[in-house]
Amino acid sequence: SNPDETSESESTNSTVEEATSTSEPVKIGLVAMLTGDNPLNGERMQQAVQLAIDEYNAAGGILGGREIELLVEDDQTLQDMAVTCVEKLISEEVVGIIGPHRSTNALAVEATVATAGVPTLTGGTSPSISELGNDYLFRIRASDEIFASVAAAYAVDELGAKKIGMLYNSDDYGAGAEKIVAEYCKANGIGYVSEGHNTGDTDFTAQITKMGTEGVDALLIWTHDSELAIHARQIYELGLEAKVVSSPGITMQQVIDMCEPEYIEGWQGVTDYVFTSTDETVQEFNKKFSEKYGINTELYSASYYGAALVLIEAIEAAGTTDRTAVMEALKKTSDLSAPVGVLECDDKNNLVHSVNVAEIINKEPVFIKSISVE
Amino acid sequence: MSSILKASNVTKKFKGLVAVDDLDFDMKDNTIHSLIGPNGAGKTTTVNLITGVHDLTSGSVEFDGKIISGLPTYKIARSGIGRTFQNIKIFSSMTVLENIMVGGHEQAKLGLVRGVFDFKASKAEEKKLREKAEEILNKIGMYELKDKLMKNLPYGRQKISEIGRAMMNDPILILLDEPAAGLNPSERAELIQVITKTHREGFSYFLIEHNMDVVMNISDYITVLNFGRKIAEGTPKEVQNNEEVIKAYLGNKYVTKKKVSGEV
Amino acid sequence: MTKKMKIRIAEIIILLIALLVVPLFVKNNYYLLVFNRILINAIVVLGLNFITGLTGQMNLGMAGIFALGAYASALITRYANISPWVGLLLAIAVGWVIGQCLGYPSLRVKGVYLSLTTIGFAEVIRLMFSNLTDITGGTQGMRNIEPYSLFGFKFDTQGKMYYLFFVITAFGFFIAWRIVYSKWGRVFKSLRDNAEAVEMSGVDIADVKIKAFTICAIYGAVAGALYAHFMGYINPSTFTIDMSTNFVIMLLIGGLGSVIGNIFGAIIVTILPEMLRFLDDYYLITFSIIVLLGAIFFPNGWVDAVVRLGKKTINIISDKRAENGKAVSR
Amino acid sequence: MNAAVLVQLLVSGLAMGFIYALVGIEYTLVWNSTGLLNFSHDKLIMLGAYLFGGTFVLGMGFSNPLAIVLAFVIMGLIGVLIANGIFNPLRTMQSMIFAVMGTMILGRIIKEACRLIWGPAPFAISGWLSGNIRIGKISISNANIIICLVSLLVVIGLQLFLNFTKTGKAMRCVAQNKKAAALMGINVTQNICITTAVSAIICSIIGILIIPLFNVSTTMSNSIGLKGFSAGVIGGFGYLPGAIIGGIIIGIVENLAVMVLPAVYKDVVSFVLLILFLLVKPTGLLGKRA
Amino acid sequence: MLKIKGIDAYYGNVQALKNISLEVGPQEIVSIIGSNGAGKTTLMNCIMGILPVRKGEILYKDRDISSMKTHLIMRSGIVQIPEGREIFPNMTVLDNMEMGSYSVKRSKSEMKAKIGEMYDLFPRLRERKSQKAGSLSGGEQQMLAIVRGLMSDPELLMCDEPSLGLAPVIVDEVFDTFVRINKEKKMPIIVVEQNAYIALSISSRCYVMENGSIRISGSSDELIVSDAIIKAYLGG
Ligand SMILES: Nc1ncnc2c1ncn2[C@@H]1O[C@H](COP(=O)(O)OP(=O)(O)OP(=O)(O)O)[C@@H](O)[C@H]1O
Ligand SMILES: Nc1ncnc2c1ncn2[C@@H]1O[C@H](COP(=O)(O)OP(=O)(O)OP(=O)(O)O)[C@@H](O)[C@H]1O
Ligand SMILES: [Mg+2]
Ligand SMILES: [Mg+2]
Repeated sequence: SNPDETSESESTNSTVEEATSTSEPVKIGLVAMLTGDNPLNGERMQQAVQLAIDEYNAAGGILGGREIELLVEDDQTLQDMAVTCVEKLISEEVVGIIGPHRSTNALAVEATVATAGVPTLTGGTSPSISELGNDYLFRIRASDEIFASVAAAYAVDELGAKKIGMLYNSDDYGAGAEKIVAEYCKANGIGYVSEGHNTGDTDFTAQITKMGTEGVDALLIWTHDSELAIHARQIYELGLEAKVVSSPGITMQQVIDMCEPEYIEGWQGVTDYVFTSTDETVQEFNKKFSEKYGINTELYSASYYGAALVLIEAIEAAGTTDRTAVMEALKKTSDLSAPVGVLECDDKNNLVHSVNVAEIINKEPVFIKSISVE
Repeated sequence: MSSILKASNVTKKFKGLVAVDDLDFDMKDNTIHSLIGPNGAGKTTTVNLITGVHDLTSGSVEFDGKIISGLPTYKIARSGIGRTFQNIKIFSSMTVLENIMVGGHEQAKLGLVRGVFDFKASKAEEKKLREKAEEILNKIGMYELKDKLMKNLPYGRQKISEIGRAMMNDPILILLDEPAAGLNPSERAELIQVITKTHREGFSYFLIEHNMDVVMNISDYITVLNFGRKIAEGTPKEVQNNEEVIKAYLGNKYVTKKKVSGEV
Repeated sequence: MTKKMKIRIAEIIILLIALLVVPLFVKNNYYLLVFNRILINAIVVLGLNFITGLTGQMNLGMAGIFALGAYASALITRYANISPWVGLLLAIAVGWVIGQCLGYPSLRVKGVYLSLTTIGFAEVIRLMFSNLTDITGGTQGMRNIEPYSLFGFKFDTQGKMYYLFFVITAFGFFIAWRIVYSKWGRVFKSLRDNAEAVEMSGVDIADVKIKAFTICAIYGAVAGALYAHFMGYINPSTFTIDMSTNFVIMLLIGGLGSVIGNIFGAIIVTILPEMLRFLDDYYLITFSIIVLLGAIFFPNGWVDAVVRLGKKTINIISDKRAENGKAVSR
Repeated sequence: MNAAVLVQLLVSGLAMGFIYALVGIEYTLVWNSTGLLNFSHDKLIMLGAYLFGGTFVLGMGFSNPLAIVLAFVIMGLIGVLIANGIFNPLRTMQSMIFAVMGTMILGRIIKEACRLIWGPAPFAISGWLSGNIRIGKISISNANIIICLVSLLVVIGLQLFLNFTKTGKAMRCVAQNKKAAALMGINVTQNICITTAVSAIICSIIGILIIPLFNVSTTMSNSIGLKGFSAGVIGGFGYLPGAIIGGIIIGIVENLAVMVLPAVYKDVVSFVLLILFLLVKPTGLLGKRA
Repeated sequence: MLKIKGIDAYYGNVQALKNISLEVGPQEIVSIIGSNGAGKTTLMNCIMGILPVRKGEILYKDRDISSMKTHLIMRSGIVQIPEGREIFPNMTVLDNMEMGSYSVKRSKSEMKAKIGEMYDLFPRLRERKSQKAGSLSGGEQQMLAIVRGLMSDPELLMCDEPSLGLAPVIVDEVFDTFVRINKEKKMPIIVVEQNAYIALSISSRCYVMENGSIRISGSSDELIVSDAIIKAYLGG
């Protein structure tokens, strides 16, 4: 009704059209934590996404020969920074955004991406993300719900646990998993105790000792890299005898490297991704990645490589850089093979539906099996 | 004459050390009363006891007919006592005028909220405060320095400014702790003028000073301390002829000097 | 003096008008978002100025106050299902309470001890919010915090919020200005130099210190409340020591005690890292180095440094002119 | 909970306590001799660990003793740099806020620099002080035992140094009145350099000792920085042995608190303890602050 | 001994000393008087290198010390007893005194003897030897400052208002001591004093400062009877 508004939307439309007709690069944004407390994860994200984009560009680009350009912004793992980065990328007219990683950051940017209508692919694993009903927010890792219930089921069914002890980080990542495991144990009549810790804690004696006195026979640990490594040492030193199933971190080189072999021998980890999997896609990806960067792949690189693949394929499928069209194409994703498994978008915008279990044998994560959940 | 400041059996102990020992004195209204004595005799401690900086070990202090010992410093100040400090205490990063005006903070009654929103009242109040401060600066001969930063003033000026700050709070009694230290003879004369003039206008002074020119010239009455105890009191004439005071405090040279100049 | 004041006031009015029309020209949400963050930060710094700038006590717990404001407003809007404006009032009340509570330790502990107390306070607040999961949603944070609305008009875009925050910040600026340049500001400042002398002037320093802390906390809590409704999502992990430190950096860069400086400090510290983003990996370290050098070389704040530089050049120019004039007359 | 658990908690608390103590000692040293607080101190600890582990052991393959010595040398030099570049210019400014903020910003710079130099990946040094001792059901790691010994040595050494050597006494003078110290013939600038260098070296000692416990990462010392500071305050700031008492108290109280409170409130307990101490007894347990 | 040639010094942009020249011979007591803010303390600070000199030179034993560091100037033998005491408040009286001899090496017994000598000068300090210096009375602090300055056996002593806050009888003693030390140890002394009468009576020569420059200088015997001086500085 407002003449100003119409002319405005027209003008934006025309710029988009213009862009299509010329062979300007297609812009994709990445929000990663390059500084702050978790810079390693951010670096892996960036490396993987860049790798995917380089491959497409080397193969002649997309949408009939257009280059893909990656715009990277650092969110320091802070929520307001994540929002700032997303707004910045939106204003730079990216077609889609990869990241931000943490669930909290994904939740923080959720409203912004919905209003702006820009497809966003996050690796935040909190179950609440799929409850948002946000059409534009996609998830390229399995939900914690899946991870945690697989871990609990694995401990009970395969390891024969009678009483499960859970050590979890009190942030949304660990606390979310804790809730699921607690429900699982209650539903299945399994004994259960849990103790939390905060990010940055360095001494878990009290929690571990408590697990010992409670007599748990399987231990679930849900926390971030450095806390996980310290847990491994202290569990070993305190002589707690229990089977351990851990959050994905334990399958990652950087965590394994921080432990002496005996600390984690025989630990199991549930993860999106194990680079020792015999799966062809995984092997190929690991080869490409380690050739370029000289390191093995882990879940951040694998997940976000997958994210880049889906987004680029969706743009290609949509045949345009129009964000809504890309969003719709993303929703139609199916049967796309990526290192983290076969990607298929469900009605809650989840793309990944399987998790792997790996066992650490002599500091090497050995792929045991892949479990699919519908 | 009624008494304005009265100390009865005032004692102060620092751990083992008795700094003020059973001190009694009675300062009359509208006088200049001096407290002298050797270094470490307990003079500054006495002033700190009067103003509530230290708690009394025993005894009591009475001001204007009311017991003030035990009250917090700010209440004592509000009851009408101002003071200066031996080791100057100034607001070094503020201007001279601001320094003086802080002294009048309590006199300006406007609260925070009204101060923000009532433009007229706050402006009027500020103006009143400023004018009063300027008037006082005039009195102590520092008007020209009013916009200078306090820390850039020489020591002597900083000392005198403290008297001005004390006056802002409309005290009846001002306690001066060695005001003349660091002043040269002509400046000292100025100081004496400031004190005597304001004394005539109604301020009473309780004075600690090592400079006998100042003390003997302007005091109405003198109390002498040594090792925390009162060893003598009386008019300047009486005190400077007291054998014990001469021995403990004034020294023989003082007597000879006085003799030479024929004042005794 | 009065003439100077008039020029100042004129300057401020021009600045206000310029800032008011910003959204008419800036259509970029990113810029508006950064402006909004500046406005919120500015409110915090205006408050912090009373404690750290004027009375000279190091408050490193601003993030805790900010968090309390944010959560108070978000929680009451959520659970009592009432307008965020009531949340804002609650934040003011909360600020008042914190001020009274934090003011008390400031009577007993000074200097670095106080900064430590305030850090401890902020950490305790943060950990409480993270772990009181049932009420605050814990580390999941609180989502869908309603935006402000007025007579049915919703402040739900960056542009609209800009106006709202602008008005509130301007009001906050006005109050801060009035207080700082009144007898209260003067007595706050004098406390920094020598508390005993202030007390001897009949001032109840306990009362004054608590007043300063209360003003500071109210500003902090109000800013926190605005932040909650601005972001729509809050999470305890935002309110860290790093955040408190940032506020103090803003204060330093603006210049301790200067109200206009507060605003510029907030502007510089919020915008500078954004402007340095082109340096990629090096942007944060560059920013920190710039700030450190600033603290060493412009101890009175950048605003003061610029003003001085300006005056110097004007002086040089006018000197030159005078010389030229002389030369001509000769 | 049985007795063995209690003893285990006490022992681990004691072990953590000594780490806090060592950190507190270092804070106290700088405070005593420069009148400044070094808030970049946790980052210096991290830097020490990176230099030792990242550069000298893993990067250059030196033997551990050589690596330690080299780390000390470099950290000492960095200390001198900090003294000249930051402490000396900032200490004379109108407010101590500048010095505090200066060191805080310095901490950020060090953190970023470490990330840029050594990369974002955390790492461990295999075999370095690892292993633990078990006595019955009680376990304590070797690193912790060494930390206890070292902190005692450091306290005794510093105490002797400060009270019985001229340089040590000069440090105290410099902290109290720099102008007068210069008038006594004390080289103030040099003195501050020495202090900062010594404190940087102590930081690297801490960093090197905690590697087996926390590994090397940019966040390795985040929690111990503040707790160490609290240890200093609780024990009585300015009094070195106090830091040990304070550290032990925090370590034990926060571990025992887990018996009655959820473990996530561990940090809350230590900060509440700190605030209570500041309010009730600001001089600390053993302090005699003027 | 000490020769100052035309020095200028500034606080920021404000010139505090203007072309000051001054001389102190061996074994001489020189006094400097002048009103508040004349620049006396500033001059002392310039000699000690606390405030940088912009122009001119300061020769001590024919060596230019105008750009030397404070502690080196002190070690070359010049000791300043600073205005406002500047003691170390948190150290004991004894520690303060020991710090006074930081720059000289002494054996334990020599140190003890020296400290004993100083206690004899001010017996009050002996009574207070293990008290924190910060809690001393003003005059006691002044005594401590004087004693601390004497501890290092200076070759040239500069006292900035040594009589500040001292009781009359002590003031007399202090100046007697200065005269005695000057005679016994042949130590030149510069005294800055507000108490112009005493200053003039113990010194051989005197400089009168005003607004950052030296206005009058001459022998003390002459100045003490000069009308201008009596009027301005002796309260005549
Ligand atoms: N806080 C304290 N602790 C211990 N002793 C103290 C304290 N304050 C003062 N004293 C001692 O009490 C005595 C009296 O001190 P006071 O300052 O009252 O002396 P005074 O008469 O003012 O001397 P002066 O003329 O030198 O200023 C001194 O010997 C001093 O050392
Ligand atoms: N730190 C400073 N910054 C700026 N100006 C200063 C500073 N210190 C002193 N001044 C100014 O320098 C001038 C000389 O001061 P100085 O202290 O040398 O005087 P003085 O003769 O020692 O006086 P007094 O007898 O009071 O000690 C004074 O006008 C004073 O205002
Ligand atoms: Mg006294
Ligand atoms: Mg002087």
